[in-house]
Amino acid sequence: MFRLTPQPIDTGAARREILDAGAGGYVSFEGWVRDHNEGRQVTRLEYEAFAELAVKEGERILGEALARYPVKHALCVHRVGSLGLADMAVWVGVSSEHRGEAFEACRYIIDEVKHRVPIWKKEHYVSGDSGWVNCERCAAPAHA
Amino acid sequence: MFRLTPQPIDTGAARREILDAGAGGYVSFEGWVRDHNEGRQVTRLEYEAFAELAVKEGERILGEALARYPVKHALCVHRVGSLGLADMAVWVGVSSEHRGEAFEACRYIIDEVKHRVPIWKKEHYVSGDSGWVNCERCAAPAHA
Amino acid sequence: MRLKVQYYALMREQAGRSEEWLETPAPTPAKLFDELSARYGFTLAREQLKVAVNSEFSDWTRALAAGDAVVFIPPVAGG
Amino acid sequence: MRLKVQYYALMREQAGRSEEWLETPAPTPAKLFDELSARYGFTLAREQLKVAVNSEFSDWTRALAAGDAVVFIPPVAGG
Repeated sequence: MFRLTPQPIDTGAARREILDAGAGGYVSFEGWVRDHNEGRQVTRLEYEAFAELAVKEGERILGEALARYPVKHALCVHRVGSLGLADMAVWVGVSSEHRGEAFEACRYIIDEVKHRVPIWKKEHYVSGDSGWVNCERCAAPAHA
Repeated sequence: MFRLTPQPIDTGAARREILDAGAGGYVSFEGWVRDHNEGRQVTRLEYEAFAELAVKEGERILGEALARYPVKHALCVHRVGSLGLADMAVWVGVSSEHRGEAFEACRYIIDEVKHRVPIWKKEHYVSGDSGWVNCERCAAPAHA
Repeated sequence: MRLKVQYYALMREQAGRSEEWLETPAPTPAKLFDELSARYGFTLAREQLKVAVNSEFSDWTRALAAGDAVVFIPPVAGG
Repeated sequence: MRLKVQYYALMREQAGRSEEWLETPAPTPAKLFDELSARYGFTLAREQLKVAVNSEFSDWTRALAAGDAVVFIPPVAGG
């Protein structure tokens, strides 16, 4: 299941959703807001999602992971709204009978989520300006 | 750092030890007691460690991971004593600037810990008997 | 033809709105984008975007129908 | 020569003890293992084990010294 939330992600609750007595391994990934990106000092981030399609595409990715890797359960929660340094932006958890598949499925999910799910982030910098990540060149007509 | 504990692993506290405002990604692995192994129904496990060497070898593995992969922090906690189904036997956490290295380092650590650290587990089965994992053939002279 | 367009992220800032209903002769998302890009001065080229119609990814050449909801999707950056 | 031997897991069960001090003529861990295997009937062959001396992995052919602490390490199964 893929979820968006404007609240801090409750990893304990998310983890409990994918606990399974038949699973021997569990891998989770957390994406945190870094204090820097591409050489610039970041103070906070804003995440914005096209919610309806984000959930659809996120669910597709989880379905692909479950079909590709023999894992038990997979869950991804993505935060939206304003986040400060070290806040958690995304959480992925996978439980599996064997650990190899759990690592592979978890990595597949976060890689695909980052590339395919319509979520955007705007970085605010110490210098006072801001920019949409992956759109820097496009955002400034002078650079086009 | 590598630690052994007879108490349930406090993943929240362990995670806080490796939080880092310069890290953008965090990968963790948890090994849970499964209700079955190699076709037999398991009821509980006992973990036993050669503590002094286990900690030394665990620390070496973490040092190797930090040298091999450009990650920020790595920590492993292994439980010892009697564990029930779904209890957590081992926890590994890695924080990193980029997620790829965090996945690779975490996987390296758990793979090496399982192969090199002197910790043993005895499975107790529904049928009432028990066996040391990886020593089954050796444990029964009749099979030698 | 009357359509709904929703804007997100950079597109929202450049359009100055989150959504709008508009009357357009554009038969496809591609033509609609050209029309709106001329109006709002989008800095992203069409080749840098994806498009969704009625909350599902779509071809740029799909035939639009009255009442469709169109979203231009700039490069994503989740995680 | 007086040595300490510590036993873990299957070795502990088969030796019936966690540790012991013993007097031995064995010059190496390999010879010490053969001696103790004959005494306790270990079901693991030496090739299946590793050995530690003074809490560090060791060669089987290292020269033992009085006071050394030896541990025979059966196949591990952490995690």
